[in-house]
This record gives sequence, C-alpha cells and structure tokens, in this order.
Amino acid sequence: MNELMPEHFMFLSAALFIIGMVGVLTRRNVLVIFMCVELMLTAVNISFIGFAWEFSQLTGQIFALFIIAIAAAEAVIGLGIIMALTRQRDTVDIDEVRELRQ
Amino acid sequence: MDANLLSSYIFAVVVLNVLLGLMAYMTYLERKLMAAMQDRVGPNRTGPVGLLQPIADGIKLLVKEDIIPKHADRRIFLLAPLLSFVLAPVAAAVIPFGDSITVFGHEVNLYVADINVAALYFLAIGSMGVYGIILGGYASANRYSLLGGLRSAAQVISYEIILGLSLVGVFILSGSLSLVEIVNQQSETLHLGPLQLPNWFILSQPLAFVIFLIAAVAETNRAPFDLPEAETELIGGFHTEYSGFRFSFFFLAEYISMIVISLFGATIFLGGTDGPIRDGVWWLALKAFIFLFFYIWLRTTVPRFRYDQLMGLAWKVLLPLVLINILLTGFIRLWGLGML
Amino acid sequence: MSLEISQGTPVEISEERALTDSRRQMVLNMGPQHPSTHGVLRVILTMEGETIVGCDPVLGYLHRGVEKLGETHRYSQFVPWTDRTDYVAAPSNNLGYILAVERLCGIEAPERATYWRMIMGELARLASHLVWLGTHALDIGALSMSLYCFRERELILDIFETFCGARLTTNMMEMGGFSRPIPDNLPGMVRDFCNIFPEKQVEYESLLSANPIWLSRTRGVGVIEPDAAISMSLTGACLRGSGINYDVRKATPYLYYDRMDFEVPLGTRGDVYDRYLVRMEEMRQSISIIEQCLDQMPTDGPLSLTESPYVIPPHDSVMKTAEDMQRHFIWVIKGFSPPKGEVYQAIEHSKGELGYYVVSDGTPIPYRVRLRTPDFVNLQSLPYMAQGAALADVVALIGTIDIVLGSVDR
Amino acid sequence: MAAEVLVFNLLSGIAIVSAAAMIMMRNPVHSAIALVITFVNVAAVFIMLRAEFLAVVQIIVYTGAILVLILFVLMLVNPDELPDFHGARPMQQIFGFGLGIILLAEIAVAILTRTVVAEPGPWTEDGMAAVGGNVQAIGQVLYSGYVLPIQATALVLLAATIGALFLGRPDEDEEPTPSRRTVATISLAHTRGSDQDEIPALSSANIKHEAGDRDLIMARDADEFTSTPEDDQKGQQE
Repeated sequence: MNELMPEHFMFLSAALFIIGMVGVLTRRNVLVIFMCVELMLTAVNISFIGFAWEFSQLTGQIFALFIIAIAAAEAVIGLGIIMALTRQRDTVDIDEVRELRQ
Repeated sequence: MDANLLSSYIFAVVVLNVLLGLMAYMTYLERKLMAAMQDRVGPNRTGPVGLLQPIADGIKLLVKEDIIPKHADRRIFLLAPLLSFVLAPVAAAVIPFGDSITVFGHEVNLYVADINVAALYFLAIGSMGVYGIILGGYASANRYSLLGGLRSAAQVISYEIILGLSLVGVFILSGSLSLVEIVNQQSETLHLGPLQLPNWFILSQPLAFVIFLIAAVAETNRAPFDLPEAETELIGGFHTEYSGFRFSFFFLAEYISMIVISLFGATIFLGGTDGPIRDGVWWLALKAFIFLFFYIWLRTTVPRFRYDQLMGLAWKVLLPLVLINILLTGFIRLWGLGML
Repeated sequence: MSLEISQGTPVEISEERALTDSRRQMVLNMGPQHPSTHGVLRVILTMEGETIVGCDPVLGYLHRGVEKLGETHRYSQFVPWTDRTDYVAAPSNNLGYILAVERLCGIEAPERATYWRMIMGELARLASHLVWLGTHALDIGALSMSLYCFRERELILDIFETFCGARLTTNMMEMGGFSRPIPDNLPGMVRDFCNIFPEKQVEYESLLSANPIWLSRTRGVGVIEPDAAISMSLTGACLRGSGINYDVRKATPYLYYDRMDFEVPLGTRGDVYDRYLVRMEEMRQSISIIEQCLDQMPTDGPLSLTESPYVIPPHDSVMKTAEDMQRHFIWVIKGFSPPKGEVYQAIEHSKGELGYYVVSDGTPIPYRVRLRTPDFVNLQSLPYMAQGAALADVVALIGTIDIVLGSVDR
Repeated sequence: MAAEVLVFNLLSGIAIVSAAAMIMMRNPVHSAIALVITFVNVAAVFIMLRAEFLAVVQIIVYTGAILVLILFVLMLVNPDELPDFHGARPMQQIFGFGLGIILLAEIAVAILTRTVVAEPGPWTEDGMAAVGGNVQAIGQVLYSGYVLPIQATALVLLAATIGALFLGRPDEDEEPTPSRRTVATISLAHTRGSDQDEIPALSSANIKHEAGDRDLIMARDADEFTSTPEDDQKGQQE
C-alpha cells in the first residue's frame, strides 16, 4: 500500500465508529454517551468524505456538511435535555433516569 | 522539500518571533499609553524610559515559583496555559504581510499560507483558544476560576458567532474566503463620481466593521468584556491560581491574540498592506496599531459589563444587526451592483 | 405604619425542594482577601448560577478594640485612635470626638477655630468621597477614575499636611480649638482647591454619568426602599439616596452649619445610581460650604480657649506665668477631668451619622466611649440589596455603601 | 511507504488512541479533552481528503461549539458530587466490548474482501482548482442541486433552537421573590407605594436634573419632604 487507499479511511471510520458504539454501550454518564454519539457521527463523516475523495465527487462532502449541521442541532437539544434532567433529577447517570421507561 | 515550502517555514518562524517580540512591547505600550491617559508616568526605571521593563517582567515571571494547588486537576492544570499560548499565534499564519519579495534569488511570499478557507481557519483557531481558559478555570479547583471559565465559555461562543457573521458581508462582496484575495480586491480603487476612494471594506461594510470591532474585543476578553478575568469580581478568574511562567503564558496569549486579531481586522476591513503611497507591511502595522490603541483606550475609559448585559448585547443587539447587514449586503450583491 | 423586612421571614420550602436547591447552589467565599471588599470584609455568598440567593457579611477582621482603648486612655490621648477608625476621613472622626468631649466639659471653641474645623471637616468629606468614587468606579471596572480621584485627593492631603503635618492620620483637632497657628498660605491653598475641584468634578461626571455601561450597571441595582432604609437605621447617602431627608448638619446643626447656605440632595429611586448622584452633589455643596466659611471667617482672632481648665495652656504663657505652667504640668501629667455625665454627639460624617457617646465619671479617663460608626450600620443593607442580584452587582453594592473596614470593625 | 500514507497513519493512529482514551477516562472532562484531540486529527484527515472547508467547519462546529457546550454543562454539574459513572455493570461491559469486536471483525472482512466500484466524478484536484477551490466547488454543488435540503436543515436548526429555549426556560414553580419590595414609603420625595404615577408636586426650585433622566431633590431644610408617622395616620383617617 504505497499510496492512500480507500481502505485507510474506511478502517479509521470503522474504528472510530465502533469505539463510539462501545462507549455508548458501556458508559453511564449521559454526557460521555453524548460525546460518543458525536464521535460516531464524525466517523460516518470520514466515510462520506473519503468516498467523495476516492471518486472525485462532492456529494459525500455535501452530506457530511448536512450531518454536521444536524449534529449541531442534536447537540443543542441533547444538552438542553441534559440540563433539564440535571435540574429536575440532579443526576447525569443514565441508569437512574427511568421515567420514560415506566 | 521544495523551495516554496522551505521559504514558508522560514517565514513562519520569522512571523512567530516578530509576534513574540511585539507582544512583549505591546505590554510596554499598553502600560505607557494607559499611564499617559491616567496622568501618571508608567514604567520608567528599567532601561531608558523603561524600555527594558518587558524583559525584566519576563525574567521575573520565569523564575517565580510555579505553584500547583493541591486539589487541582494536575494534568489539565499544566496543559491549559500551553494550549492558550500555542494556539494564539497560530492564527497569524494566514495573514498576508505583503506581496512576494525576492531574497537570494528566491521568490518569497510574505504570508505563511494562502489557504482557500483562511478566514474560517482564523475563526476556527479562535474558537479553539477558549479551551485554555475553560480548562484552566476548571482545573484550578477554585470557584472563582470555575466561574471565570464558565463565563468565558458562554461569552466566547456567543461572540464567536457575531464575529463570524460580521465577516459574512465581506465574503459576499469579495466572493472569497482567502485573505490574500480579499486584500487584492481592496487594493483596487473605487470610483464614486469625482471621488477616488480605496476599495476598503470598511467603506462598503461600515456596520459590519463596528460589530467586528466589538466582537473582537469580546473575543480577546479585553475590557469592557473582560468578565472571565474581572479582577475586581473574580480576582483574575480563570488564572487566579496560576503563577510564574504558567500565568505568563495566559498573559502572553491574551496579548498575542490581541495583536493577531488586530492584524486580521486590518486585513479584512482596512485594506491590509494597501496604502496611499508605497504599499507595504508598514501600512498593515499602522492599521493594526490603530486597533491596538483603540483596545487600550477602551480599557482606560469604560466600566465593565455585567454578565447578563454582555449576553444581552450579543444576542439581542448585535446578532439582529449583523443579520440585517448580511441581508442588505445580499440584496445589494444580487440587484444593486448595477446601480453603483 | 408597619415596617416589614422579610429578611428573617420563614419561607415554606418542601423537603424535596430544599434538597435540590442545596445541590444547585454554590457557596462562594468572598474575602477577606478580595480586591473589592474595601479591606478585610468577608462576604459568604450563596449563589444559584450567577444570582445571589444568600449573602452573609462577616466582620471583625480588623477589630482593634478601639472602644475599649477609649476606656484606658485619657481624653486627649484617645484622639489619635479616632484617626484610625475611618482612616480616609480622619479629621471628621477627630471632630466628632472633640465635639463630644467639649460638650461634656461645657466649652466651645472660638469662632475662627470653629470655622477652620468646618473647613477641615468638609475637606475630609471630600477626601472620603473621592476615595469612594475612585474605588466604586474601579470595582465596576472604570479603571482610570481611581487615579483621577486620587490626583485631586492629593491636593486635600497637601492641605492637611500644611495644616497639621500629617496626611492620613491627622490627629488634627484639640480641646478648645487649635494650639498651633494656621499657616499663612493655608487659606490660599483651600481657595485654590475650591477653584480647581468643580472643573475636575465635571470631568468625572463626563466619564461616568454619560456612560451607558455605567448607567446600566448602577441604575435599578441595589434599590433600598425608604421604609427599609429607615428600619435598618441607614444614614448618610444610603438614606438620602432613598429620598429621606435626614442630614445631621440640618437636623441638629453643630458648629456653624446653621449659618451656612447649602442644600441636601435627595435621591428619588434609592438605587446605586441615586446614591452616586447624591454623593456627587454633596461634593459640590461641600465646596460651597468651604467657600462660605472662608468668606465669613474672621481673619484673625484666637484659635483656642486660653482660660479653660480643660484646654492645654498656650505655649508662651506657660513660659511666662507660674499658674499656666502648673496647669500645663497637670494637664500633661494627669489630664483633665470633665464633670460627671454622659453625652452623645453626632456629626454628619461623609458616610452618615457618626456618633460619639462618652460617659465621664469625673476622672481623667472616660468611663465608656462608644462609637456609632455610620458604615457599620449601613453595612447591614448589603444582604438586603444583594438578594437576587448578580455576583458582579455585589461589588457595586459594597462600593455604594461606602465602607471603610477600620471604621466598621473598629 | 509514501509520505502521505505515513501522515495519514499517524493522524488516524492518534485519533483512534485518543478516542479509545475518551471512553476509558474516569473523569468526563478528561474524556472531553481526548475527544478534542480526536476531532482535530479527524479535521487534519479531512484536509488530506481534499475537504478543507469541512475540516474547518468540523473544528468550528465540533470542537469550537459542541464540545465547549459539553464542557460547560460538565462544569455546571459538579463532578465531585456525582456517583462513579465509569464502571458500567459487568454484563453491560462484556456485551458492549464483545459486540464491538464482532462488528469490527465484520467490517474488516467487508473492507478487505469487497471493492467499491463507481463512476469517478468531475471534482478532481484540478477540477476544484478550476472553480477557485474547495469552498467554491462545494458552494456550486450545494446551491444548485441541494436547495431543498438546505432549507430543511435550516428549519431543523431553527426548531432545535426553539426547542433548546423551551428546555432551558426557568422553572415555573420558582418561588416568587418575597414581596418586601412593595412597601409604603414615608418620604414625600419618593413615590408612594406601588402606585408609581402619584408623584407629589415639587416646586421646580427644588429639583435638580441629573444625567440619565434622574432628578435630585434639593432639601434646604430638615423638615422638608418628610412626614412624621403621625402625619401619615392623620392622612389615612381623613
């Protein structure tokens, strides 16, 4: 592999996505879970941009742009919910928040 | 390695060193100017008219004890000032200091990098700069520092938006994010009837310039927006617990970012190296000096905002204004250019 | 009329609510080493975000037992101690104490000395207000004001120095007048100051009154309702800023204030800005009082009582007559003994009503000396004003009360 | 090995290590810093993949805004008082890591055995340079073919802003501030009670106008503008 191949960024993307996923599954702090979700979104962006580069297209970059915009919206709402949660329940432990389940 | 890249590296080193030297004398300039405005003498004991004062201060800060609070988050406490200090001069890489000159038969560009997204790069580095402050405030294990960090986070995010949006009008008119391109466009002459004006964006975007000026002061945490430090309320805010050279890193980072944002503003709005006679880096220096003088003047004159007033100013006054400015500029760009 | 301050009123809080409140609140210890607490005041703030929900001033870090010292020193020996209570306006403190003791002894200083006492008292008021203005503005962030104010204060301190040799702790007043002559250039210095100062004051106001940031930081902040001001026994600008007309100089005139033509400014809203305006106007009135004193004052005449047993005899008669020499000896060695009795003498200090309560049991040492320092009393309005204010307002509020910790802690 | 690959491997190596550190760190603030390092490295990878604009946007949006917000929230929630979050339940941990490894293996197999085939588009390095650069190229594509999605994104952002405002509003059950602010006054110079309109008539000689639309009332006498409590009672009886 003497030059940059699609496999490179695909492995990077996969690795980051899976690390993010493992984080979501194993951590209990809702803020860390939140960060893991952001990491997963970024991992997807790497794929998009990588394929755009591979095939000299811009569609992938456009998609990544949309993803970043949506991630920003998600962050705003997510942090708003976390703030409301800590104000009401005084916890950021995901296991202690069972209200939606019951 | 090709010669172009090498000359870029060399120029980067030159810019960095000039910035560091300037920054040292920026503190001297500030103290002397403030002293003149406040009816006192200012530093005058170290060297002729106090000219060696910055060096003496530097030595003093370097040899002082480096105190780390017992309950501090040690790693972050050590990292934060470095982060601030390293990121501050990096933004200067995209500022064009003039056209290319010829040194030893090589053509050397007077900018470190002409990248396609230079203006956005500048904003990105600025938004990273807040980490030093917010982490320093967090790691000190001091409530005043924590409050300083919190205030800083809110303030920088708010004013970052204003700062970015105030530039959008310029981008619409210039059609480019590259600072080299923006400077080139401003060096043209604008014919307004009998008047021959330089095509500086301050003339076509006066509102954006004013808003940029305000946001730039807030972005660098200077009076009257110095709430993260606010020595009379938060006793220094995020750097309350720092001493010695770690404190000096924060201190220097603030001054470097002042100089860099002044250069940036002079480049975007005041035509950069463009001047009435003999274009060159001296014009840029003069314009940046006007910015810096304004900074110091402001500090000696006005009281400090309160936190809610600061946020209110950003979201209720500046944001609508800057959006209106973008809207108007868009209209003029679409339909109004023929009339001019 | 019912006066009610809900400071101590219990508020029903459910247990759950109290729990979450305590988790959301943060206790911030402001002082005693804090640049804006004007010395060593300590304020324990309970905050929710940047909003103050509780404010608890802690005093006593500068307590030196001045009142107790008064019970162990002879009457004239206590005068230097009064310098050290409110050290930014030392002549006013001297004046209050000396007036109290003079009233106890039933003596009155000659006319010329009384005029000079008024001039010094008003200069002390100006000196104190200048410190207040400089530090208050500095707390709010106007950096240059403090330097401008201290520039003018220097002139006043020069006058003090010419008059008595000391600048800060003046120990200026004496029983029965002044024993030292007035320097010839002193009236000229005071006149010069009165000519210079009004221009400078316009300069201050152009920096502050017209500044939108200053207005937004002071207007509507720290409102004291008139009733609350009365029920907290506030005096001085804190009271008059709320619109209550009480000035000791008008209400119970001492010295020759009944001969003076001056007005007492009253605020209309009772906020920080009103108190600022009141104090600025007081400075103008002080200048006018000083000028009137200089105009009305007899150019010569005795500066001190000579015959009274409570007054130290003049220097040349001590050297010439045996009686005066004996009197001088006793006065210095034993001190004078006022008749038995008690007296409360209040003067309008720059910060409010400064009262000295002196009890004499007929010995050369007072039985009891009590100081009613205005800023100690005014300080209790801090928790009232701080309720619901922002952290940044607290420094403005401490500034607006105009405290000097030497006087608060005594 | 080409320099490009070396740089790529270095960047992605740091990104992966710090991402792993992010989920391992006990202190959430440390996690956030690790994530910052990951994001900066990912932005550098973007630049290598000819996406300068997205690299900068990535830094501005992710590290400059989202992570600062997360840090802000982290600081508001005092970490000392919170229980230890790191240790998930053992079952959860085993399941999580197991699933991760299986998924990684699956993707690795997929990447190594399959080849993606597609038509190369026009936006090579030269193609982008022809229109002025990456920003201009993205602009052309975005505003010619994706107008509707942009509008939709804008709507989503607007909705998110409104939602955040709604979530962040102060509690409704906030206790009203004690009513100590509405007390009757006994000073004539002051407006009486909560009835702000009723200002007693003052002769203009007594009023001194001050900056900031304020008046000072100048009392010449100790008895002016002050009513004694007896006066007040008389007034009420009448």
